Amino acid sequence: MNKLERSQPLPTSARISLGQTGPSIPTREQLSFQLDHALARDAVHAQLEVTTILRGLEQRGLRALALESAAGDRRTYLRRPDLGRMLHPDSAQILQHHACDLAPSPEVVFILADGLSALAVDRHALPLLDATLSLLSPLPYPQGPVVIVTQGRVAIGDEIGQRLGAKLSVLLIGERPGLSSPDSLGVYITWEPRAGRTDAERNCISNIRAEGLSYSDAAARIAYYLHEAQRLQATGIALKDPAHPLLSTGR
Amino acid sequence: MNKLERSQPLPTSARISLGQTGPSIPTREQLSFQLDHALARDAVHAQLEVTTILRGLEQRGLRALALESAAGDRRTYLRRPDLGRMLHPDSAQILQHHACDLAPSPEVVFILADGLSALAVDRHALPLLDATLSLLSPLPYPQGPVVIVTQGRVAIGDEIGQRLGAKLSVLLIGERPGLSSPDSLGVYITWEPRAGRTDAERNCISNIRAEGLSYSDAAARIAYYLHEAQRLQATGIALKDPAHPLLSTGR
Amino acid sequence: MVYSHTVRGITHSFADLRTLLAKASPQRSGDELAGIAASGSEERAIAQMTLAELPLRTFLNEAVVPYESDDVTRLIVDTHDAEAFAPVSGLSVGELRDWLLSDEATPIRLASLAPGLTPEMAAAVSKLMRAQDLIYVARKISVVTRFRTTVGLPGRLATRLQPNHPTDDTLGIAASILDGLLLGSGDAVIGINPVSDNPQTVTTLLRMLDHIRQRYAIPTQSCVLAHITTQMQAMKAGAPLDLLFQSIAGTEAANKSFGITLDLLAEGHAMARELRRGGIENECGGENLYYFETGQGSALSANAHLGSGGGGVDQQTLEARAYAVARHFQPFLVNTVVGFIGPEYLYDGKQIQRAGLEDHFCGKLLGLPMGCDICYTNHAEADQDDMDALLTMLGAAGVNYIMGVPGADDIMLNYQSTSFHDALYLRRLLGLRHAPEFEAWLAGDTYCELKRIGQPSALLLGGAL
Amino acid sequence: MVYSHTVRGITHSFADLRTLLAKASPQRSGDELAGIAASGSEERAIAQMTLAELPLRTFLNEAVVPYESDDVTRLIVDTHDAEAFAPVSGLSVGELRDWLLSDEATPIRLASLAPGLTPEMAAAVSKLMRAQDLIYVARKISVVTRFRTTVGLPGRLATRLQPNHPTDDTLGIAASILDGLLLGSGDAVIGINPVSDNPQTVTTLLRMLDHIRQRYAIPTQSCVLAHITTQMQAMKAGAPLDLLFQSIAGTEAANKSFGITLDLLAEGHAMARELRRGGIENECGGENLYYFETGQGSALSANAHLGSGGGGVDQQTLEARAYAVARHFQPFLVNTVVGFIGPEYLYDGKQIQRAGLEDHFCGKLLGLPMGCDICYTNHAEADQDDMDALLTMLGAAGVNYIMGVPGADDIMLNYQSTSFHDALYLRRLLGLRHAPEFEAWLAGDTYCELKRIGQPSALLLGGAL
Ligand code: B12
Ligand code: B12
Repeated sequence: MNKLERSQPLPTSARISLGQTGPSIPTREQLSFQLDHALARDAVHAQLEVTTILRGLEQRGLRALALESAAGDRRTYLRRPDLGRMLHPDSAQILQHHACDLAPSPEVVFILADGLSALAVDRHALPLLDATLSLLSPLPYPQGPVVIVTQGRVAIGDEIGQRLGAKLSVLLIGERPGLSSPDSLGVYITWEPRAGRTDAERNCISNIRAEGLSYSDAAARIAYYLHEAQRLQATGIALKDPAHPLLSTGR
Repeated sequence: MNKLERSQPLPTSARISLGQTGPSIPTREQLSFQLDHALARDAVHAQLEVTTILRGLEQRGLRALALESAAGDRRTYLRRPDLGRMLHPDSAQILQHHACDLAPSPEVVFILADGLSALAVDRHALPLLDATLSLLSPLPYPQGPVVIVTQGRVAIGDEIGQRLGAKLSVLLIGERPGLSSPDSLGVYITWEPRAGRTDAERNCISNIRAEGLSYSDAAARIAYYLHEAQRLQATGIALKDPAHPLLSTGR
Repeated sequence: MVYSHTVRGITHSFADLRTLLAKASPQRSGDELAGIAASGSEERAIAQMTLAELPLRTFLNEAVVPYESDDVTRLIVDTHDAEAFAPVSGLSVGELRDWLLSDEATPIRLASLAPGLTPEMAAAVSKLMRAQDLIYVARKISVVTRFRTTVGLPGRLATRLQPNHPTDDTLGIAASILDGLLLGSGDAVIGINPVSDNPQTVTTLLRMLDHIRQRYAIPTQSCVLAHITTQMQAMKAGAPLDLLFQSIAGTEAANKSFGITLDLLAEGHAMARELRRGGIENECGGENLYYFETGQGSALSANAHLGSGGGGVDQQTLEARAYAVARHFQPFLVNTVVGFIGPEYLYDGKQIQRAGLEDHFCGKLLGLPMGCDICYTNHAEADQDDMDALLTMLGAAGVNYIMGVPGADDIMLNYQSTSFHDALYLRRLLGLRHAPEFEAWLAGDTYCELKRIGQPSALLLGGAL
Repeated sequence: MVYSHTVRGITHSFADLRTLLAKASPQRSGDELAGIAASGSEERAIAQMTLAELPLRTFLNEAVVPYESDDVTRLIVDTHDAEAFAPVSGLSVGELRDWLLSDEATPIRLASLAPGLTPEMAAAVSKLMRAQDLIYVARKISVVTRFRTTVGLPGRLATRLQPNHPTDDTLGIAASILDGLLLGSGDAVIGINPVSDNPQTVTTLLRMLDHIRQRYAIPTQSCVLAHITTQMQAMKAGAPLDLLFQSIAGTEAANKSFGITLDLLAEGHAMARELRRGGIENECGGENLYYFETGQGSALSANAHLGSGGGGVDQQTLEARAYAVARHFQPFLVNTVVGFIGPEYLYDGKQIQRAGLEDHFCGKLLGLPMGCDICYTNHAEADQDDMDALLTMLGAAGVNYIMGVPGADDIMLNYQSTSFHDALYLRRLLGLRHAPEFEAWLAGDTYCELKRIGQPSALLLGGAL
């Protein structure tokens, strides 16, 4: 059996150095994989702690709104991404109502969507929001209410941004749970979020979690993108990730 | 390609002489197989024409009772054979009621159960019953009501026979639909039908349909079994099929 | 005994071996029907971890079906070969998986281990194995049996030609036999399921098969799959019986519901042996006489699946126990008719595939000449694509033989099996050859003659029918 | 044009080719989501019968996505090779299936047919084929491409080593690379998906891969799977890029949602060609430069699946159209990432398996060097057993390469692919060998040295990082 020596812990959670029995993965590793799979599958079905998040936002003095997509429940959500990309009529009305009260239209709207991992949002959304807002503070432009949306897909940010007349949306969403990472958060930034935007017209920051990108690195990238988007009046493939925070080599 | 010559139609509906393309079945045969599969799957879900059968029995001057198993619907029936083997409480009560009025207890009870092919019972149960009763006529012993039971399995005959106090049950049931035979009927004959009987304690006559066993042959076998069962006071492995009607060679 | 395991700080317990085995079993509708399945994939994974740590010796001390009340258990315990078991006696179930997959486990060592394993051990380790593990280990094992052909040699695939007919019509049957022979089917056995349960029918059909076999010098064996008692009556009446058939199951009660006992099986075996038929050049004649069929779910279907404490035993473990019955009689062929009964035991293509691989693996591991009837019914959620997947996997796993049914459609048993063509596909894809005796026959003159005759009726000419 | 067919006395009609193809497609959640699937298996079977009778020429006259509004259609129509098509020009779709399976269809004839077939023809015929047909025909076709290794030779299986990391940490990535190399992975490509979409990251990672490759004389090629525009910026900055990567789809609109056009792909190709890297002894360097990824459902997921009359096109046909984009650029590798997106397009293991076999078959038939990322996500109804089935079937079908991910768990992309071990299993089971150059390297001294080093950090030593 070829095995990596592990004199020092490696900066990776990859399943390396599993050993071999014949051509195969040894029983111990095989079974822990099976358990992780069971847990990851359950993670998909976790519910967002909306009230806790609302309370957290309130404590921070941020206006907030809790909405729902048209998907209704998890079963439907999984099979009908189209419904996860649009607001439930009731939610759309609430938002419309809210938008009328907003003058001027916000420059940026932050959106928290459960996506495929409510856990990711439960754990990382508020700390990341804190890190981001502290970088941006004082906010040089009006910010809309923080919108929480359940059973949401990435593109639901377009409808929300449009209804609020926002110039930019920053959507924090739970990425699909991995076998070893049930709580990975992604951020999607869209200039002039409007229904019909393609993914080529947004930028993405991914893998925000303990073993992934840190809050401060992620916040720095968000700030960079917001700045550049306003300069270029665009997001998407024309706009690349900042070079710094540079790649870490080791840690 | 090796192909059988078919100078005269063969006495088989088997899918022989399909031809070959490379190692495989030619497209035409492959697609008709697919269509037959779709139709056979639908056949499983057909509903028994209970009123038509009841009317037919009435016309013949036979007392009849329509009951239901505990399985309720087809979906449940397919997953819960245990429920298909027992009467629904309401049906059990009806039957119990009926049994009290019967004196003396019947020697034989005929039961028609949809089983896995309602179509088989719709098509063949009454003609087979006619053929059988005409062979047995005049009936030398009291006969119970003809019991129709939906969502029934073979062993439900044991509960029915027991509740009626019958000495013998003759259960006509739809066999699972085949790709080319959606309407095959089976007959199961049980001496002293009582809950807990095993299949080793019954006899079976199978494949009653146009391409299979004829009504008259099947009726002759039923009559033989009834006769022998009364002589031996048993059914099951001790009792073998009659040698005649002999094997057909050709037709 | 209670079995516990602590995962990430939480301790999980399973009341007894029977329960642990059931909860560790991959999902299947039959275990759900019996109310003994794991509640979900997390509980299943934890049960598997618990099972992995269980010493194999445990199985020698705790029976899943009581010794006192079940003759299959008695057979298993009383015939256990401690010497063969010795090399793995110190291992846990999980370590047995590791060992089986390792290069230590050579074909020879695997073969000599077989009598040392109980069916419950085989079932247990299979529950920890992925599909690829079941394929890979099975492939290492070859179980070779002989009658007129040699079946199970590495790189070979045989087929049972299954020419059933809804009225046992001899000409109809002959048509299917001819079709099959022309497509190279039949080296494992030509086996007819008779629709009528009658000794005379059995005798007539056996005579017909024997006539065809002799007339065209076909190196194969015949079988008529009536109840064993019917076949025994036919033997008494002088029927030329090659292989003796019976369906068997994993508990005494289930066998009883099939109308058989171990004694009856022994009696039938002795009778068939007396006939002294077959045998490769008569050297081994009489050693491999039985053709057994099994399939997950048959015990539960007869409400005969109960074990220790009156609770249900999972259907895969019971299936492996049926193999203990089989191996006692050194069968020529064992066939797991995997998707035959219906969705109440194996719900869909996925469950059928998994069960087929498990059965093939467990059977081989226990030393049996396993074939598989890769099949489904029209009330199950399965289709030809599912069968192709299982067919291809079992081919790669080295299955001894598969079925050959005209166009895959059994017009009497009402289910879909593998067609003559399916075997052609598998042979070409994986370079698998016929049983050697049959291969030689296919290249010879009588086969050419057969190809020329064209008419099924010619097969019957001169027969004493 | 309306297409009709009469079955058992009843005439069934389908509004146009697009509708007919969708209704004839095997069941899949994506087509149900799009509202274009057959209503049940009876309608599906009838659509298949109708499709079987359709002359192949029909596809040259009726576009499923309009020529005027879609550059993929224009590419297909404008580059169609009428001469190559000639041998089958008189056949119907059903007859094409018969021909493909027949012994007439030799590897050489199949290869020369490729440019004569449109993706829609390939998709159509695949819809009439069982899993075994898809396997058997694909197995007859070999598509060989070359960079530093030769991939796609019969009897060979290569792997992409995929050492992703959630922060692009070089040491973390090196650890996965070393693990993979020690298990014999990486002869198709060592390809990293970077988490950050930044030209400098891409450059750093490409330098690192190039360093390791040169230091240990590994005959392979590297790739960093950022957006093509990011890779192009990296090339401008002097990054040592071997293979150019891009995800592609089957409609102009879907490609637009990916931020690409055919022109951009051509531009990138020209840039990469300029680098004049790789090439077996420099003979064929520069011919096979692209690494493309595809997967059923990506067009629908971008709401870019609409065709003639504004109606939806089925996802399998659109997938085959992506192969038309791919073959225009003579890629080194094409990878269908079959279960990657999720259950809304391929619901469960069964649908993933079927799609994987279809994609591999259609790609090969169209002349592409197909690999498959045999994979699933945690929100789909699938597990390792399903992957083992697809793995075994694709191995038997002669897939050019599969993925190698540590323990099958991609810790950045969050899905399960095939592990390094899975390739070992498949190689042993089916006797498949590495790409010849890599095979030689595995037997040589530098590989021994690599085995000794033990520490991933050693891989990075001396690198310009
Ligand atoms: C499915 C099946 C089985 C299954 C039954 C399990 C189950 N849950 O269904 C299994 C594989 C266990 C089985 C076993 C046997 N079967 Co069976 N089986 C069938 C089959 C293919 C379909 C039956 C059906 O559709 N039933 C309708 C549904 C609605 O009934 P059910 O309540 O769900 O299921 C019950 C019946 O199927 C019954 N049953 C099944 N087989 C037999 C056989 C006999 C003799 C009896 C009395 C009852 C019986 O047992 C089930 C549970 O109670 C028929 C062929 C056909 N075309 O019908 C052969 C068939 C009925 N079986 C047959 C035989 C010979 C046997 C065996 C005796 C073979 C053997 N040598 O061991 C064994 C043992 C039977 C027993 N005594 O228990 C013969 C009967 C011939 C005859 N005239 O007596 C048939 C006609 C097939 C054949 N020609 O070979 N069988
Ligand atoms: C699934 C997925 C895809 C799917 C999306 C289809 C779908 N319906 O989900 C497919 C295969 C089509 C895809 C394609 C690409 N992807 Co992608 N994808 C992912 C993945 C694995 C999961 C995303 C997720 O969980 N979303 C959450 C759910 C709830 O969102 P959703 O609304 O259901 O799905 C939307 C998002 O997934 C979004 N999306 C997916 N990928 C990308 C990439 C970019 C740049 C953007 C803006 C949006 C986007 O598109 C979906 C439909 O709107 C992530 C990795 C990760 N850990 O998150 C990479 C990831 C987001 N993709 C990535 C890349 C690079 C791409 C490509 C640009 C690759 C290429 N060179 O072509 C293409 C094109 C993307 C585009 N512009 O459309 C990178 C982004 C890197 C970055 N920082 O910009 C990631 C992080 C993976 C990686 N490191 O390589 N992807």
